[in-house]
Amino acid sequence: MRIYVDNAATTKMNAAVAEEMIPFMTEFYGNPSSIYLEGREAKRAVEKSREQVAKAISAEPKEIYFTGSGTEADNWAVRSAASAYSNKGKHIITSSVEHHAVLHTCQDLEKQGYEVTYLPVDEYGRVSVEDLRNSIRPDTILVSIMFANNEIGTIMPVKEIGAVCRENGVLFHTDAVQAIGMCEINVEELNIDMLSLTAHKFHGPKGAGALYVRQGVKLTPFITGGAQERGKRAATENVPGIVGLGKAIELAAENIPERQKKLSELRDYYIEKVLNKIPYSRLNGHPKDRLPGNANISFQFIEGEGMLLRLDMKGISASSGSACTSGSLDPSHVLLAIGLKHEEAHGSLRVSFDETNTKEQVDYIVDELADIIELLRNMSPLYED
Amino acid sequence: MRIYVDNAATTKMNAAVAEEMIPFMTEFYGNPSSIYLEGREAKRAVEKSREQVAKAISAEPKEIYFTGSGTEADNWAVRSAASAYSNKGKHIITSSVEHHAVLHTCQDLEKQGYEVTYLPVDEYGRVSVEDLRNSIRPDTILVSIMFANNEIGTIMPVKEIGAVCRENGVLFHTDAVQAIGMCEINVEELNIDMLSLTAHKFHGPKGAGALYVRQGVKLTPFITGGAQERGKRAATENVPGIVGLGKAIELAAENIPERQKKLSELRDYYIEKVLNKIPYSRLNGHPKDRLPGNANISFQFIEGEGMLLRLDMKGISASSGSACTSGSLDPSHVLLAIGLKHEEAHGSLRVSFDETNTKEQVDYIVDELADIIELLRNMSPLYED
Amino acid sequence: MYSEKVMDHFSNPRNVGEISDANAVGQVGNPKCGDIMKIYMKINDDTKVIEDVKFKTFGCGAAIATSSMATELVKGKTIDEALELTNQAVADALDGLPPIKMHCSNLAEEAVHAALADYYERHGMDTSEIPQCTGCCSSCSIEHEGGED
Amino acid sequence: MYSEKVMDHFSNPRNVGEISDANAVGQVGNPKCGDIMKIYMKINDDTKVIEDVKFKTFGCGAAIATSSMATELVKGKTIDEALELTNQAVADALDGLPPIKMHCSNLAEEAVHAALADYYERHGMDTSEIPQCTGCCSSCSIEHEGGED
Ligand SMILES: Cc1ncc(COP(=O)(O)O)c(C=O)c1O
Ligand SMILES: Cc1ncc(COP(=O)(O)O)c(C=O)c1O
Ligand code: FES
Ligand code: FES
Repeated sequence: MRIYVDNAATTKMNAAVAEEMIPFMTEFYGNPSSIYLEGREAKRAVEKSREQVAKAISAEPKEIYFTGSGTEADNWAVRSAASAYSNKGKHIITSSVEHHAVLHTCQDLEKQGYEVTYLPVDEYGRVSVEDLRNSIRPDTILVSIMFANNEIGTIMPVKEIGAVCRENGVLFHTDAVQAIGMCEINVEELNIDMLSLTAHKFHGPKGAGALYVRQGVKLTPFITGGAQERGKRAATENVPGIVGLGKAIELAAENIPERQKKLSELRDYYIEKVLNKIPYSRLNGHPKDRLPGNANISFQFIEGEGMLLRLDMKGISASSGSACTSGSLDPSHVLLAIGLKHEEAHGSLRVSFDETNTKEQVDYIVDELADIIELLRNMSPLYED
Repeated sequence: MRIYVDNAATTKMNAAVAEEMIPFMTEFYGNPSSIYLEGREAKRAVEKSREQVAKAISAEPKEIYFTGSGTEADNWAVRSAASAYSNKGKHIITSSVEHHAVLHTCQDLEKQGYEVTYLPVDEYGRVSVEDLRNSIRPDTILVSIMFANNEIGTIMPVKEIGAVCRENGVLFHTDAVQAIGMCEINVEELNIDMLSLTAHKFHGPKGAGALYVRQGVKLTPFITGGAQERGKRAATENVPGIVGLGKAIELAAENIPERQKKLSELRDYYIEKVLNKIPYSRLNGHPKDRLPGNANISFQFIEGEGMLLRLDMKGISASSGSACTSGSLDPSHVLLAIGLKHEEAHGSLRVSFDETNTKEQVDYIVDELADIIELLRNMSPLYED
Repeated sequence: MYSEKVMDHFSNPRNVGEISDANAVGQVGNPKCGDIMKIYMKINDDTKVIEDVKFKTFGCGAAIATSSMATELVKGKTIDEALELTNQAVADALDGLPPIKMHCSNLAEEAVHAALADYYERHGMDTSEIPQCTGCCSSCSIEHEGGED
Repeated sequence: MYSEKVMDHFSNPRNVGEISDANAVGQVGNPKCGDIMKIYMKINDDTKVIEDVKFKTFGCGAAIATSSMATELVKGKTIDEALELTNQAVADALDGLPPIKMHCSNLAEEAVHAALADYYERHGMDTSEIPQCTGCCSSCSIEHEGGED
């Protein structure tokens, strides 16, 4: 039996989602651009999903564009705003704790002559709305600030950010990849102009994302070719993926308050237990305003990969802010941004729950974790006991 | 019972492909970037697929990059070459019959200061290798010419094109979306530097494509973010899609000569029957050098959509070069490029077979088609009988 | 994508054909755009009632269905009534058209106008009050949905 | 991603700990990079044989496994033999390392060098022949595989 607590990385597909998708793989295989029966069936399925996605965030179906990933949605939003509004200016505001899908895209735009302000965050990982207000200039064309952080779970003051953007007539994009199904999202109330999401983070399929674009916002194509997605996103539609996305978001949006309650109880139980039991540990991210399923804790004197490997050997799947596992030698930019030292950032563990996790699992995780950290510390030249 | 003869638009997924994919949807859901068991399983599956794709085109696994579609692969190849080699020059050569995934991308680059030569084609839809040679300039950085045309099925002189490019030290990209499983492809022998493909055209899943990039060719990321695909294509991998792509291409590459033989017999049987039975009809594309499953025939005096709708009512799914069905009011740019008049281009029918189609189906199609064309001609102000 | 009414009029178009002794004939559209509609009318010179009407259309499913519906709508009407025919009315009578096909209904409206203009001309009447077809419906440049293989 | 040998040495690292009366101690790496290895040796001053060796490592699984393997490889060897230890030899002894982890084996090689340099210094010997660690393995800047959630 394995215990999977890395739901921020990806989630197990809901059986009901797979059930809706499979017929579109094996039976209804038409190309939605075709006018005959098979094509019309496929088209209908795509449009149904568009309605499901729209409903989940209180948008209109025509404001939803399907993509192949959350990353593509982020790239598209940022690059489209940059090119469509370059006549107004070339200044973009984002935060220092964004996902690389936004950060690296902004860095790319810097090379193309755009200017980017990376707002700092406080010790909990939140940008200051005052900072944002002060950073907006006449040539600011986009504010891209994530809804909730994937590493430390901190939820940004999205509503206030949206209001400041609206006041100043600046587009507001939010990467809501981690927030779908975890936070209530109403793009109207929150003044969101563009929003990215990806199905595999809420028990949907991999390879299916979406970008919400408020009607009236200029949108230039990112992937060019055929006239799919009203001429805005070319390529034969990934019909099964889109169908799965629709079903998954419908399920995710259904019972957010219950999910929040259940997951945050489990999370708080875990956090309290770890901080009590394991010395030299600290919680990263905001104690309250955080994703209900996310707990990110740093353990001094140890490096994360060894911890993950030993957890894995005990049947536990979790993630770390360690450089060694994330494909870069630098430790997490998010942990550094909230003020951790490099060596602290290297030894952190992110546990992210879904509704199938239990207290018994948490008990087991914490027991094993305590042993593993003890063992690694005894091996560490940084730890003097 | 329906008769599906639009395999150039998309194909029915092979049951064996679905069978390999489904476990990666329902059971093995890990993120390939994760180091624990679930992640390693996913990673292994992705790498297996990379080997399958490489083998099918005689490339190395490390030369394969997964994408979300053929369109993305085309965009990536063209845009990457343009930006990575812009210090050498800003001239690109392509053909007038490329898919919009290449054409619209080239047009986009023209707005960014690149110069594009659109090589004309002969009456069969082939570029002239002499034309190509004469068009290459010192500042030419890319030749992008499709392997086989999706509308009229004409196969380009790929080997000769590759040789000319190699001689002149110019990169050669080919959109092989229609050719996989239909033509033997060896990127070494054909001097191909980059090649695009998409799984749903050969009985694989929608939403999964790949780009082959010869080792040593500079590649800049198109979708930026995480370090997936060796830092070249960000986004959580569509593991089931990639698994399906691998299996599908393995099957597609297995028995190309038999498939060619079987499909071209059926195709020629259909073509002969139609041309004999229906007056004022002509074959579009090359009589011999064409995709084994593709038949594209124009019928004078009628417009294609009505024909498709009536075929659909008779249970037949096919495609047309008609504007009305392709999302643009202009008729197919390919049919115009081979010299058809607008009204001729409007009335053409593309039938594309796979191995499940039969002579009996062809007989039925031709009978129904003859009646339908008669009926539409009698309704047409252009037809004087 | 098409309503049942559209499919009905497409599959069984009413009034297809020509009228050999028509006294009003109009043709609009352009093979370049992929739509041509030719309409024949037999108008009673006294009552100005359109007693018979036939059409021939080269065009998509929507073009054929709107041709059929438009001829049904003007048959038995007076010229003045027929002049009030709008593309919206034709589309409504068909329970709507997909947005990208709305321009096809222009074809029918314009063909009716063209035939009536022909009748006016034959009778030396002033045709300026009849909106004229530009040869290709203005909506030809609208953006369309749907992809490409 | 790791070989069985790597996983074995990671799970059951040999020679973990400190030597209180070590006469050669080296530490390399840098918490910024996420790797620090400290190595203790007890070297026989007459025979120059490394009679005992222990390590402490802050680092990834590969860093721990290479530390363990490197100590195994130098134990019982003379200084001259130990100086010939290469990161490739350590990696080979572990049945290979993933390409992105090859640099971790530098850490072990450099730690051994650092300890031997310490021994040389304590004995007033010339350390210039011993390649020195730069404080952070040169491969720190190599490109890595793998994504991000
Ligand atoms: C020749 C050609 N290139 C590119 C594409 C684009 O592939 P996809 O729709 O999978 O993006 C297609 C088919 O759609 C095609 O036929
Ligand atoms: C906050 C955030 N943004 C964007 C992404 C990118 O999503 P995908 O990997 O589906 O492209 C992720 C996760 O990977 C994420 O957590
Ligand atoms: S007549 Fe061409 S779209 Fe209707
Ligand atoms: S010690 Fe960090 S990657 Fe090995």
